[in-house]
Amino acid sequence: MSKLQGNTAIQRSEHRFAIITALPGLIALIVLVAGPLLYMFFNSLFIKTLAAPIPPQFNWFGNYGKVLSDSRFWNAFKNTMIIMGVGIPVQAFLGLTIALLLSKPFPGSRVIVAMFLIPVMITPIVSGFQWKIILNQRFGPMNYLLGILIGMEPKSWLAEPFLAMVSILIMDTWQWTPFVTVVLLAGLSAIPKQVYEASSVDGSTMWGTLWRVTLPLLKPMFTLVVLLRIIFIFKIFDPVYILTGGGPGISTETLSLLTYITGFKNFNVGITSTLAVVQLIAMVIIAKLFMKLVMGRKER
Amino acid sequence: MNREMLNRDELARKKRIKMILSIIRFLLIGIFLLIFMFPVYWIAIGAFKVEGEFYNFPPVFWPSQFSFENFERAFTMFNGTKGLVDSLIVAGANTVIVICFGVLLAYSMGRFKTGGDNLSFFVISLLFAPPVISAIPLFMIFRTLSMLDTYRVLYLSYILFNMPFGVWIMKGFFEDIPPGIEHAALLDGYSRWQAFRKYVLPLAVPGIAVTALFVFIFSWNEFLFALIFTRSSVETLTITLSGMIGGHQIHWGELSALSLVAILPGIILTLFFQKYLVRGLTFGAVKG
Amino acid sequence: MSEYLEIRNITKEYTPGKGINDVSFSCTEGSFTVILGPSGAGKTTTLSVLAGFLQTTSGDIVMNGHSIRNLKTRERNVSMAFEDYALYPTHSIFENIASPLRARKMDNETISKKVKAIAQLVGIDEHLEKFPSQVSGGQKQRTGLARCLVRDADVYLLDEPIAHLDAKLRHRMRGEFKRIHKELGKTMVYVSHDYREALALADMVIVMNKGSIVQIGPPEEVFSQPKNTFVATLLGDPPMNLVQFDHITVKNGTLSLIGKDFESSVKGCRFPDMKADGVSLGFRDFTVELVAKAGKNTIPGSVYVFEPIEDQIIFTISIAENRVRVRTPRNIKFDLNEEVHIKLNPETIHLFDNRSGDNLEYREE
Amino acid sequence: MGQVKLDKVWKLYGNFEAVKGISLEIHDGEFVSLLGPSGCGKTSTLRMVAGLEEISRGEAYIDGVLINNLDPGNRHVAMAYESYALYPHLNVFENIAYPLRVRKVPNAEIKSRVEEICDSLGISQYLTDFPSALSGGAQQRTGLARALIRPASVYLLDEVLSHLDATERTMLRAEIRRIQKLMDLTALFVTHDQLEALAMSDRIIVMNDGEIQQIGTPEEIYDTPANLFVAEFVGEPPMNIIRIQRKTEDRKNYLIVAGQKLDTAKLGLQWIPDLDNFFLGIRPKNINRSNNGIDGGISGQVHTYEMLGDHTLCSIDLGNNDLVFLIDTFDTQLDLDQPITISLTPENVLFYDMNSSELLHR
Repeated sequence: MSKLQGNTAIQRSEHRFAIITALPGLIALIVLVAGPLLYMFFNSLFIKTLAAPIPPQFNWFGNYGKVLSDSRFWNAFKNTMIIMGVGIPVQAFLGLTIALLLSKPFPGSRVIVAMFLIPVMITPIVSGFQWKIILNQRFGPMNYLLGILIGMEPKSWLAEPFLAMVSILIMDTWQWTPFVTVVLLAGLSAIPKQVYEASSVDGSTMWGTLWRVTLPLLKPMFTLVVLLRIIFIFKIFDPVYILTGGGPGISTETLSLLTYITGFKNFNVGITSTLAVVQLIAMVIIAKLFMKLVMGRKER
Repeated sequence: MNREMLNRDELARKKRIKMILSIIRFLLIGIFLLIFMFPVYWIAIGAFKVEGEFYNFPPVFWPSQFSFENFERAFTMFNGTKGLVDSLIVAGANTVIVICFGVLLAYSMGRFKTGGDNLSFFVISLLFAPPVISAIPLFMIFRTLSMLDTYRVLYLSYILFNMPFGVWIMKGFFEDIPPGIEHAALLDGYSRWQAFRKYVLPLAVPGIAVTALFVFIFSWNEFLFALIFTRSSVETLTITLSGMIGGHQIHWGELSALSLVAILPGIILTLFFQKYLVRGLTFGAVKG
Repeated sequence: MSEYLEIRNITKEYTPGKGINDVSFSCTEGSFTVILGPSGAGKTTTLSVLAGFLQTTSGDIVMNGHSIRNLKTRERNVSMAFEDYALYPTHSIFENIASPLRARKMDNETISKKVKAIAQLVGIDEHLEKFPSQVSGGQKQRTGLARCLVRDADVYLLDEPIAHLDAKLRHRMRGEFKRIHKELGKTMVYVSHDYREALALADMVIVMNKGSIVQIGPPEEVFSQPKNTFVATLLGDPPMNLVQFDHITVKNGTLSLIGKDFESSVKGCRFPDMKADGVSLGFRDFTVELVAKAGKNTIPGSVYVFEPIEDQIIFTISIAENRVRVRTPRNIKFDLNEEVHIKLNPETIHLFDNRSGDNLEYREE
Repeated sequence: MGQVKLDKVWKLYGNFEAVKGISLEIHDGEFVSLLGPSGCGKTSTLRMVAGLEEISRGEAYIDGVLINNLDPGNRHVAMAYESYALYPHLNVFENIAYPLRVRKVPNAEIKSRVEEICDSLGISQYLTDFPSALSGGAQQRTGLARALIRPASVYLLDEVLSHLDATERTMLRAEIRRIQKLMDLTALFVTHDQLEALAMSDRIIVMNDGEIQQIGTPEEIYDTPANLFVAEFVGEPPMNIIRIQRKTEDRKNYLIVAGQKLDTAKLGLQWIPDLDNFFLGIRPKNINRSNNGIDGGISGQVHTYEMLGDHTLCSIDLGNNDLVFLIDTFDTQLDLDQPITISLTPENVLFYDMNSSELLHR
């Protein structure tokens, strides 16, 4: 900021240039993005519905109390946390294993890494749909393959609450482990080769080097990838909507899904807005962490 | 001489261990690759199966014959053509808007620190917010403006997540360009604007192009807003797809065929722009 | 010759460690001025202020009698070569050099003629069709130099223009600079951290440290009459030796030195009579001799290490806590930790105050 | 004990021959430098000794033990690196302690040994700092301390001074040499800087293109370079190499230098090669500015000159852009393009063969 606070004519003209170039984009952002968010916060203070023509009624922070005491909110919160708590560690472990396997380049390794990455950019609803086929109880290959490999009885993956959650975790792990892998690969390639050489001349074994050198040096990348995964899981909607639709019952309903259902199935504007504000606050906190992480790294 | 023999033996043993380790390594890579590629393979293979093969158990892992009738039917009977065209229109228009408005803002933020950390924080917060939270206010605003079920409603609402993304990523690209370039241009006798047009923008073109590709694919893949804001006169590919799964009978073959079409842009980005993919997905935190 | 470029009391408050404070100097028309200092001295900031990338907090810049402080960069008619070249990667070497001429809307023929002439002068004429990414670091540096010199500017600013070249090329370019400057006869301000460049090229050397000017003078003067220990150790390789003493006295040209464990005296000094505490004796490695026995004008020490270099030997000698370096012919032999004596030349020694670092006999003219 | 022996050692990268069958020996307590330009094979050689590169062909011994197949950790070598290679996540103490921790040395002993080595290298005040907070010099001292903390047969130093600034470089150069001499260590030092090699070594091995050009003491390398490569690589500014044509008229030998005919006897040369064409090599320090008019002088004009404090470096154009450098302590100002006459110190003149570029002996 201090660079812009000018007093000479030149500085004023620089300042003007910076503002003029920023303006079109800034206006678009504020009108289309910030405006609705403010409107949303405003709505969260009212009892308001689209289902019936009842005039909105000001309710202070009553909606917030209602949301925070609603068991369905806590159920969605719990489900979101389960996906994070189980999915992220599993993905971190698998991602690290694959990253270590791929860390030493070999002919064609770039292509292999690119193929691994395909799940990340797949249209989300398609990934929901493809797992719906694969996990199909009657003719899906999952039951077939598990049957011949470990002799498991056919399961109705999407009809039982526990298995439905497992299904979502499988899907999420499939889609995002490769992402963890490439981020960690980037971290691994940033570790100077000479540090490994120093460790081997110093007499350390392969495992010793992994524990004493590689993993500690990957820590910032782990932090980053976990943070990003938390953000993505907060956002997750399309594949869950397609795969389980939150069911059976509400056993796999996530926060995003709950917000959608409250808004566009039940048309409860006040409560939906409240749910949205709560999630926005969580995101702002995470964004702050991300900024700290990214900015902190730049300084080093 | 004896010592040399010993050494030979040891060398051979070492070579053997090394070979076994590398076999295990490639075996594991192969297994993981198989697992992670399988769902994509299943979609691809499904697109070419004939109707009956879907309901076989054990499942058909390699169809007896490759048929294109699923594609044909998806495009003629299941609205696939409209889905494709509408997705192209919406994603294309949104990309143009986001890049045009975003480039200058990104340059201003990247070079002059316009808005400082506060604006950066604002942008990144918007980037992280789940889109579903803006759905209700946007829906109410668009309804009041009678914009529901138009092309406009989609390519405008996609600005919500694509603009913060585009600005953030392009800001990073501009920061990578050394300020000396502009200083040199100013000394040469050009104005700020000329320096930007003549020397900075051409340098940023690759970054902007990749950002545009990202923005396009995010629009292309979008489902939630399309589900809420449009009904019948506009129907993007993701809506067409979800429509096929929603009815009484699921048309697996046609669904697979159209899905294959839907995931193509993403696969192309992945295979050809791997370096930028990591940068994009980590919001610039990892510079690939 | 009049003062062509005058910098008056410039202060630039900036991120910590990068600003400059009350900097004033002037350059005559056609002169070659070298700003010398370590990294973080404020050299590049000074150039940026002259070029107009940075605005001064206070002070004025006068060129040819007019203040240019409130002119934008492109209105100042200064030209600059950058340390990191700052070439336009999207344009050919030719277009890079032509850029200042294109901005002035010159016709193609004139541009082509001028670019070729300057390219030949700096020795880049064989690579004009290539792009910056296709040429070596030395060639990039020459391109940046050509772009700087191609147009008729009032002042040329050169920011470490040969810093990234290898030793041999740097040596050659130093010589070339002298010829280029003679040929063009323009006012140039040259920034460097290498004292050799300053001694070899400058009409006037400006030594900077931590954002302030330390000493201004012709190269020989800055080398042989350093204002303080900073200047004394910045110039020369190895830098000037400093030996700390608790007390000194000078009486009738006899300097008495009292250290922790020893005393010495030097006769025939040019210093006025004085008494002082906490003083360092300064001398350059090539002005002294190493002898086995104590004698006239010697101070005792022991051999810390010795290194043969070319046809000489550099001895590092411990004198109490101090280490000094002495250059001797190859036939002088002493062993590690052996006791030796340094024979001083009373004509070429300096005295510095330990606390301020100031040269005790330096007087501002 | 500390002996290294390489016997016809090769390093091949595919078809590229990085090191071409070199043989050398390093004796106990000796400081040996591998000197050469980048890509000459010196670093590959060092890395083969360390075990970081496989030896493609030939045999390497440390203390008489064949090391070709040993892991780096089992070779009794310690190493310091050009870019320090410190562990970024460990502080200075833990960096230095690392080789001991790997060997499961008890904590108390680690502490005392780290403190001792840090004392002698002057980094005691940094023990709790992380590498990124240190200056280049302090980082390299840490790297050296990590190498010196454990006994090794040979200490390998890979360009350890090249990333430091001038002051730190000269300081550390002297300290490494002192520690090596006092502790009687065997060291193999890789450098591209001829000055470092001259200053620190007992012996220097000059390499180029994967082959050894010359092995000798610093004096031998500097005074009598075995070929043109060594002559031009060692010494700053490098040795002047002048193309000479010999003519015999009236039983007197004449040398034609840049079109000037010079009388051998008047030049003071005792011997000249019995060839028609050859190169003459002379160090800039051994060229003098002679008073005008003296016979045997070579005339030219000042191309450039630089006063560098204690000496002036001057390049003289003998015509046709043939430049020679000379170093002197001129008091008088010179002008560009001023005519000048120079003479050579006869006893320092060397001759080189035009085809083989080898030194010609009497």
